[in-house]
Amino acid sequence: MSSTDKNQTVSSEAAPEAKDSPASKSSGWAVFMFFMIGFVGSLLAGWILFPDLLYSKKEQPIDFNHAVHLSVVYDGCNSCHYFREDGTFAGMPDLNSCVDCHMDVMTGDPEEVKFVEEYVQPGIEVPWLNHSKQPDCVFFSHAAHVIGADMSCESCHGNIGTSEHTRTYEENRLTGYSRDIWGHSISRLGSPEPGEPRPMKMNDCAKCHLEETGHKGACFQCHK
Amino acid sequence: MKIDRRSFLSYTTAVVLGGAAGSMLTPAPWKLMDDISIWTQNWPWTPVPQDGAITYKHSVCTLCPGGCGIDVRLAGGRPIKIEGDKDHPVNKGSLCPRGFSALQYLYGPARVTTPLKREGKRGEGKWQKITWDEALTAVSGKLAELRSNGRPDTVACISGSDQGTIPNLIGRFMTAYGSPNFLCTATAKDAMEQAIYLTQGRQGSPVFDIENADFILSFGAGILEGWGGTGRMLNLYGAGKSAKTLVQIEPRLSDTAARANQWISITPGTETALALGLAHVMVKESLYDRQFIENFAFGFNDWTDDNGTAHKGFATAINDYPPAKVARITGIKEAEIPKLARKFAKAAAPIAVSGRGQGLLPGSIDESLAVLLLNAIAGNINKKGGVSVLSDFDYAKWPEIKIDETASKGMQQPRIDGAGSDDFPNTRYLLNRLPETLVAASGDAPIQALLVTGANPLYTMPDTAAAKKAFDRIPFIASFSPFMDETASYADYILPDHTPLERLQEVPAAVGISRQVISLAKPVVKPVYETHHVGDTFIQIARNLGGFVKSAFPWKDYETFLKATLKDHWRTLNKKGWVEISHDLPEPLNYVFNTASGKFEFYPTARVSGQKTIPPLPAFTPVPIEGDPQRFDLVLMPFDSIRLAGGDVANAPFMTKTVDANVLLHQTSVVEINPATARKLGLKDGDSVKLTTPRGEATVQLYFYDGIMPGLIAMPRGLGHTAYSDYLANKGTNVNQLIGAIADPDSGLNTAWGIRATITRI
Amino acid sequence: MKEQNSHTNAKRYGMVIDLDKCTGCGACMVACYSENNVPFKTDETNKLDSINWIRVYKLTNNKPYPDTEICYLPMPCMQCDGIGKHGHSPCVSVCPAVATDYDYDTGIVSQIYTRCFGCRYCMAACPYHARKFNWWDPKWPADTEKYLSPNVSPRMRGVVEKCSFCFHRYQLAREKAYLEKRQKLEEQEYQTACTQACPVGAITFGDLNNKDHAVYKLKNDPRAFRLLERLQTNPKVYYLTSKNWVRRAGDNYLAHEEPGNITKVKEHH
Amino acid sequence: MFPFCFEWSWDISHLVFMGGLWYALSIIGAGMTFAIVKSLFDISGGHGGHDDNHDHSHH
Amino acid sequence: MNETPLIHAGVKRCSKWQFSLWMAGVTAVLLWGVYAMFLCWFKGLNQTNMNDAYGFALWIWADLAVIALGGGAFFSGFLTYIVGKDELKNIINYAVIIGFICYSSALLILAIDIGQPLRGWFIFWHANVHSMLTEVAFCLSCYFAVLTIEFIPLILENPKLERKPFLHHLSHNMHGIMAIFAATGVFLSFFHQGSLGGVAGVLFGRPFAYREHIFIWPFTFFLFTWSAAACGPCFTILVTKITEKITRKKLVKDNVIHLLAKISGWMLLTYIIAKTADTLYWAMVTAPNAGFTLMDFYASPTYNIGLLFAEIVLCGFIPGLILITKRGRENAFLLNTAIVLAVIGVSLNRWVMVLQVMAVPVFSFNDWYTYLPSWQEVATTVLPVAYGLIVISLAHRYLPVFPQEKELNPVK
Repeated sequence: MSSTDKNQTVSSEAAPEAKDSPASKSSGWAVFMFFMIGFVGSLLAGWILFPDLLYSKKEQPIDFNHAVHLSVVYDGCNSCHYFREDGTFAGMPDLNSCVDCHMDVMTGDPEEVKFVEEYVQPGIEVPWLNHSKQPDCVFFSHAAHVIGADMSCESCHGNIGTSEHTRTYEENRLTGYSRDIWGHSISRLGSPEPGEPRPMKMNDCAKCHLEETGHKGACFQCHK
Repeated sequence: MKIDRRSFLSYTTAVVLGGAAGSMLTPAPWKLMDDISIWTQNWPWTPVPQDGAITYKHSVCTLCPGGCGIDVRLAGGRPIKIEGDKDHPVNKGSLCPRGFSALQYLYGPARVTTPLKREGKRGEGKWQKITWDEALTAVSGKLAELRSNGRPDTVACISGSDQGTIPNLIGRFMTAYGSPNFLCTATAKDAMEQAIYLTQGRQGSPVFDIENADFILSFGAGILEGWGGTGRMLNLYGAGKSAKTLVQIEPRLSDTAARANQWISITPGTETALALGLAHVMVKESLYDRQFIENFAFGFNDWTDDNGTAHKGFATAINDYPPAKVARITGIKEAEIPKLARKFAKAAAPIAVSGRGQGLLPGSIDESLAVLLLNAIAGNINKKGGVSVLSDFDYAKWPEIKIDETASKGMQQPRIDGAGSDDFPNTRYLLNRLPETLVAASGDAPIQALLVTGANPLYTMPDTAAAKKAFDRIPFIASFSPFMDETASYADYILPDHTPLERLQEVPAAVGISRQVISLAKPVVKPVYETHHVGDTFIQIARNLGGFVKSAFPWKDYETFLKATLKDHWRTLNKKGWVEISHDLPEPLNYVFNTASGKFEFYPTARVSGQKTIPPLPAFTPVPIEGDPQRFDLVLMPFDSIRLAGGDVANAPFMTKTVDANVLLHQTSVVEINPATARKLGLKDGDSVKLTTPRGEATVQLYFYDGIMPGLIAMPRGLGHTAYSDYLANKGTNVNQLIGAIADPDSGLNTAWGIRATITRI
Repeated sequence: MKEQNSHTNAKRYGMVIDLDKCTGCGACMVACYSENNVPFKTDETNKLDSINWIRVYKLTNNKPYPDTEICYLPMPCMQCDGIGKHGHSPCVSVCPAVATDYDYDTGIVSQIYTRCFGCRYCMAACPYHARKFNWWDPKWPADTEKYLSPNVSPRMRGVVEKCSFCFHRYQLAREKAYLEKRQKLEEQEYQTACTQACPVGAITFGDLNNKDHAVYKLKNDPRAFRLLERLQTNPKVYYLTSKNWVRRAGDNYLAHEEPGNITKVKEHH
Repeated sequence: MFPFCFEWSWDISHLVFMGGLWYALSIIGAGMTFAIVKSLFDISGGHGGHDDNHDHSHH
Repeated sequence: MNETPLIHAGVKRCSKWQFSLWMAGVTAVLLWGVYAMFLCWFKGLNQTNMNDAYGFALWIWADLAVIALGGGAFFSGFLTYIVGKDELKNIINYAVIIGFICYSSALLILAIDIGQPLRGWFIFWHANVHSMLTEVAFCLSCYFAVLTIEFIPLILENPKLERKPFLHHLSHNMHGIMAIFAATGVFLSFFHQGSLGGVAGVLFGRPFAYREHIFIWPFTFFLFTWSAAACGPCFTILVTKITEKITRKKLVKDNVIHLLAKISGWMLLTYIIAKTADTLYWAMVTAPNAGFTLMDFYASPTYNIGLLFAEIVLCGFIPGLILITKRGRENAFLLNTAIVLAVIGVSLNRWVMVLQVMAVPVFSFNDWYTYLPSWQEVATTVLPVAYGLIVISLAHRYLPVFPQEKELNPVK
């Protein structure tokens, strides 16, 4: 609120500029047009360009064929992605899990040859890119979900077991995490197709927990 | 349309506004907000520890002689935590702060990561990284040179311990090489060992069976602060097995005294008088073990020798210590003395123990004898809940060493420290005498090359400044320390050993425990840096030297040597981690003594030897402490804290972190003083003062502590390092720097429990 | 913050520390540093900027020599239940960003470092000084980073941290229970690092609501008391002492008051 | 602060507190939008000056 | 027409050189503060002398103090627009500017004070509605927005800006709905001033701060709002007086000042009576229940009972009584004394409610905690002062802040 009561004393010498300048007269439509240019432009940029720029694309070091492996192991996903005796989940298998079969090249598949030559023989762990990797502060209990709540692997990870090739790994340039965590849909509207991996943000956890257990859960349930 | 400046501005504004409005309807701002949020929550410089399967490896802690069993927790093969091994017979799961910090000895800025050669002046801290070949060649070359000059005895080795295969391997090396100068840090154990030898004629480690005692009379032993193996003692205390009744006698309310059933404050240095005074009461009131005395004791009563000379017995000699006199000497109330004596004598399983604090100071033979004899009149020798001796485990059945002439000549030279000489016939090592001998020698220094392993004499020796000066006379110093300790930083070459968690070694016995428990410390990780097992290093040097020295070491490496040594035990040790060997003899056989009289000698005849005129019966002679009482009105007394490592192994950062501000404040040591004493001097709590002793001075801060006898200043051991890393160096004062050694006339061992001092306000 | 309704089997983990036994050795502190990736600096002597999840205080009875007595007092986070219903711990309600929370399943007060933005209001609220601020970015020099535990996330500069009763051990114990299709945890399956480390067994840990756990009985020992009970913080850490001066030091009393005579603040179950 | 935030719950505290907040924010937002839009309209709406007769006159 | 002056016609301002010199001096101080601010941001809060016992220190005091002192804006607004005290329109501009400076400073200090500034927005996004600090942050930010909105039209009255048609209209249109903004501001201020009181009052672990029963709600809230309403206008008067002194001219007529002083006086007096009641209950009931006597809280050399006397009697009752009496407030010396005391009083109260809370040991075995701010803290606290001086100088030079200036100082 500034001084509006100037009636008693001084009046300003300054006056607004002449109001009938041609530029201001003709600008109405033009201004609107420019506004719309900005509006539509940013819509296009935000929906199309932005997701592309946000993620860098990487390929897995080996084009792994889940389908083939699943057909020869006895215990489904659990054969390689197993629970340790203490109930913790082993996650990505290390070389030890692979060398039983792949000490030497079995099939001659070029990817297998690469695997054996570049990793098995020198004893280097494969730097797999983890689509489900969570930040360090997260404690996720596979046991609670897979054993406790009897959930299938697919219900979160999608039908990865039937894939014949690895997917391109899209890494968020800002956070370093996989695109899968946020969900493939940049808008997070709608739910993922059946068989697609589910997004894994805290709100996704909370949503499911709320539905299944009646509350979102305490912080320490999933944080460490 | 015409675009002038004004309309350009408004069109731009329109585009921007449109863009802003539009972008709000895209995921970009929202997604970015979320991503930035995640970015700010996961700074790239905050470490993310790698996950992996959790496994455990059992081992034994070798950071002190306690021999505690440990469980090392590993994540994906990475050691991440140390815990106490509940199944281990020594500590049953209990562990001290140092044990819990073990990972900070494995990793950390204090480690020497490759062999180093000194550049620049000694102690300057300039090093050149060299290969192991170069380092071994340098040391072997120097040793070969001295040997070829016919002076192998000018090589000395200082070791932190003489127990176990590693020191024995090095000792064997010294013998094969031809030097008698294998020196070891002496502790209270050495004095008690000698007292036991004098009375029983048996060599071995003294043991106090606290496990089976129900009344502990502690003459200043920090039994809850690191004495007798921390893990073991704390476990016993926690299980209610020790300290059913604990009486603590010392001038300062230590953590042990605080937990004791009774704290009796005593004028420091008068413990012998109290022990004899208690014995006096027990004898006068016939509260002694008549059966033991009558059947197994010699010299309790007056006796006459073969020449017809009459000798006073112990019972007569202690007539000199009636309670009134003892009260005067010790400052303890007169009535308290008989009361204490009766309590002690009437307890079911009483035991008296000595060794100030953690027992780092040897102390006088009289004191050890007096305490031992107090146990003896209670009939407390070689039995359950008593004091006995554990023979050194003779697994060292190695092929006999053949030595050449050079070596043989060298071995016949007298030891540099005078241990075992006529002056100190019963003493094994007198490291504290090394500096003066070195300085006193004219011409070439009697030590031309010094090897240091498992010890840090330039920190732990009394009057460290003088020790350093003496070391200046030694032309060649090689350290095998895994850490850049004070001695290593003053060496010419460092050939770094593995750290405890990387090193294979057996622990022959846990200190103080009455059973023989051998444990195996197995490496829990592959060596992190370019270090070599010190055993391997010595085997390699021997090999380089060739000849008989080489042939004394027929083993490929230390591991082979250890396996060969442990023979049958190896399998058990490797699997289970420890073996327990019973040495218990049936009771009457326990009373077989190897003395001249074949009995337990209250009158230790072995004490009479050569020209020395030490009265064999223990007597109280005030241990003189250094300094003119006129000039130095107070007495400085070091004390041991369980949160500070005062010996050869220094503190880990975690331990220093637990230290309270009334012990260390920033760079300054804090000393305890009785408020009454300080007020008399016009000083306030927290004042900065200059503390001066005849040996040196330091700036310290005062902490008013009611629990200390007036007239004393107490300073913790374990501070004031000058080497290692920023986490340890230049923190406080090294109390050893302020105190000189005082040799016991009998044993030559250091007895300096304190020094006169004075403080002046800054 | 919202109270959850269906927790009939809710546990209230708590601790009983026997001050008559504690020797002040500091093993609990070191075990805690190691277990919980607590950082260390070159100078830790200013205890007001030194991160300790459990700190052992040295108390004296202030009597002159030789009647002096000392007592060591280990203080972890008290995991306060607070006034009234559970969860009104002094710190939880004040946190503006829900970075600290009361877990109704276990009674443990959580702290989420990635959520905390370092306003330090919780520290102002906590009378026990259990909460520590990361004034510096933690540094693990010379490979010490390699010994960090993957079970506890390292903190960054500018956030508050505190004792969690080694909650990750509870999480891990639950993993095992899930694998074995159990609902119940045995008393020994979940113990804090300091409890496990105490070489004299002065610390007992367990579910205060569970009759089978040792703490259930110990908390009703005549020697038992809690720190600053009169402030109604309702802590879940109990202490045992046979010395009146120690009990007196654990709270504030007017000159005429005696520790025993103050109406005990009722514990809320 | 939004119903989709993890901390949100439909309880009385949130409704009162956030209700107050959003109420204040809407007033501020609406007020400012009104002022800006009206000003934009005023300058492009053909008659430039404002039609009131307030005392803050300009010649 | 490009020659439109920046300075209003009809007023006299100091020379460009004099002004530049003054601004350069103040800017130097500002830059010192900015340097310290960046140190705190890039190196972290180890740059301060705060510690785990003193988590709230100089900055939080400065925050609470400037918010209390900036309370002149909301209360003058309340009186002007809602109660309808028209005379106050002659000082309301200045009150708004001072409020704007105070609130923007408070936000800046908060941004320096938090350990992870980039996560500061979590307080909004992940709000815990039970926390006093959340309420403070929300209302503070919203009210700052309101103050900005209130300040904008005044800025737009600068002769040069006023020539832009859009800005001219904007200024006019914002004037039109200013009462709504003012009312919103008052609403928000009542809340956050109160919540600031609650910040300390709810700390039941801190017997020095904690209040029980009605003394926590609504009393702690009420006391803070009331004291801000009482002392904020005093600060406005004080700054006005100083400005008059420096510019060597009268800017606001006495009747305006006296009216505001009178209202402040009554506010202050009623506040201090309430505060006394609160103190008595606390000293006689609340604290003893926790095992403390009143003197336990004042047992340090720094924090002695004189502080309580100073806060309640010296800086409470005395200025209050001066201001409510006609003779008192119309005597220049007494008026000046009273407003200075009131300003000190409220600052002291905020100091006590933050720093003494930290200093008082809760455990009998702990000592009083001591704290001395580091230069970085001092510099960042001085920063807002320099910033305020700059804003005031610019505003006074280029904006029609004091409607009565031309009348009181006719230019020949």
